[in-house]
Amino acid sequence: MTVRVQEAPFDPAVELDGFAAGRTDTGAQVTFTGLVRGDGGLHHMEIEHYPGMTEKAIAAIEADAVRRWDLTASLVIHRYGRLAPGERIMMVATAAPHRKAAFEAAEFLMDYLKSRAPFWKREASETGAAWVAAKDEDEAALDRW
Amino acid sequence: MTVRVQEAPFDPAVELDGFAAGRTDTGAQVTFTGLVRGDGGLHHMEIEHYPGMTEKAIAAIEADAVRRWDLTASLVIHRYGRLAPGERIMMVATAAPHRKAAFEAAEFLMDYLKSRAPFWKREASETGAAWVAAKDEDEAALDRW
Amino acid sequence: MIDVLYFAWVRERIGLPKERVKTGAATVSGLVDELRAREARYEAAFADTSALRVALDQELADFDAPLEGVREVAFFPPMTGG
Amino acid sequence: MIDVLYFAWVRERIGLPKERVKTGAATVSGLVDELRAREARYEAAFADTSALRVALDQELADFDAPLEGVREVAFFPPMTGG
Repeated sequence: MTVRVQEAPFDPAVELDGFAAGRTDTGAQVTFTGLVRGDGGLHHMEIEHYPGMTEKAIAAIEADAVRRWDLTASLVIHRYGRLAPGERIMMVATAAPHRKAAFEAAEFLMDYLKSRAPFWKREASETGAAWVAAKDEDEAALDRW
Repeated sequence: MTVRVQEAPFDPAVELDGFAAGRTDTGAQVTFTGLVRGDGGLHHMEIEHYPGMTEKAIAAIEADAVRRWDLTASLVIHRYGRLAPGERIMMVATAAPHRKAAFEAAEFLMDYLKSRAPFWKREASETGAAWVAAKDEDEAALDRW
Repeated sequence: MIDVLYFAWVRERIGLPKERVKTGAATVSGLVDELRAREARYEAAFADTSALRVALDQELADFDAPLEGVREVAFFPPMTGG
Repeated sequence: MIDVLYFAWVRERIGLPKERVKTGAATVSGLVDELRAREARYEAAFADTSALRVALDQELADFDAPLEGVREVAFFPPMTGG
């Protein structure tokens, strides 16, 4: 279980290099990477977070995933600060003996990170900047777990 | 859309390097990697396939995924031949504007590759070798699509 | 005395990220009422608490949660991470 | 003449990966009956066709599919890829 909250970019290839490496009890690895889309003339995005709480909230979500599924490894990295279109915002990775657990745990982590980790996105375009509103569908996504 | 069927190992980091790169319409990337587990004293695995049909079957599955979901990129790599515990068997990657499509398409690809692409696994241990039997649950997994 | 933190548009409306507040409120709602009574910018930030979330000592909580023993209260909009 | 391919344990039981077969069968099932009548190793491979899959010209098909115009028939167990 690894949690990192950072301003700097990250490289999924480097992060995955040692992920669940040298183990022979892992049959499945799933990764999710979230990127900044350039929709609607987005110039850049700023992500604010709550230092201290952020790490604790993500660790609690990850611990919940480990309780629910048979995982051999998990990883969450989330950036804050200023990000341009095309940049990576965050990634999660899960490893498990079987694919179902790896997929479900990765989706669970994503759904909870969206709505329960203290990050707030602000989108800036030529015409101004606005805080991204939470989506009902993101809150509803938690109901399936 | 990329399909590769090969005996040689592959490096997911290299494969992902140019995957959906330089695009700003992609908000989500999902990867799945399948590895050889060392369960029950497995010494190695051999994967047989049906050259010619394999590529066509995977391309058809991938085309079906592209019809069903709004994807900006997809990739399937599957190995054949002899593989040791810990080695990567295959990977799929999907890219989409939103996470739901990327996750669902990756799971769809996996479910169909399991049961509809002409690969057969044979497991060898100290005590002998045996063909892996198809699981009812893998066939049942297709019902949700 | 309690540390009160504001994030995202709550921070922008109130105009500061953090302040020390002397409060006799028993619950989060009581603290919100005290803050709202202060100035228009607080009233603007707390106009609709259904659009807000609160954390007590860095754990998500409800607005009727007691404040006793709490050292840090944070107010912010629904999260939009991921 | 038709190319008939065998994979996995079907290949092992029959003892070869591919052969050219002269057949008058109208359907896959008819071809299976002809092969089964040949020798014990074919009978062993085709004992339970519910445990087998068939592809015609590299597309999955049913056992009652017609053989007319087909150049390549492949028999194999359910796939176990991924």
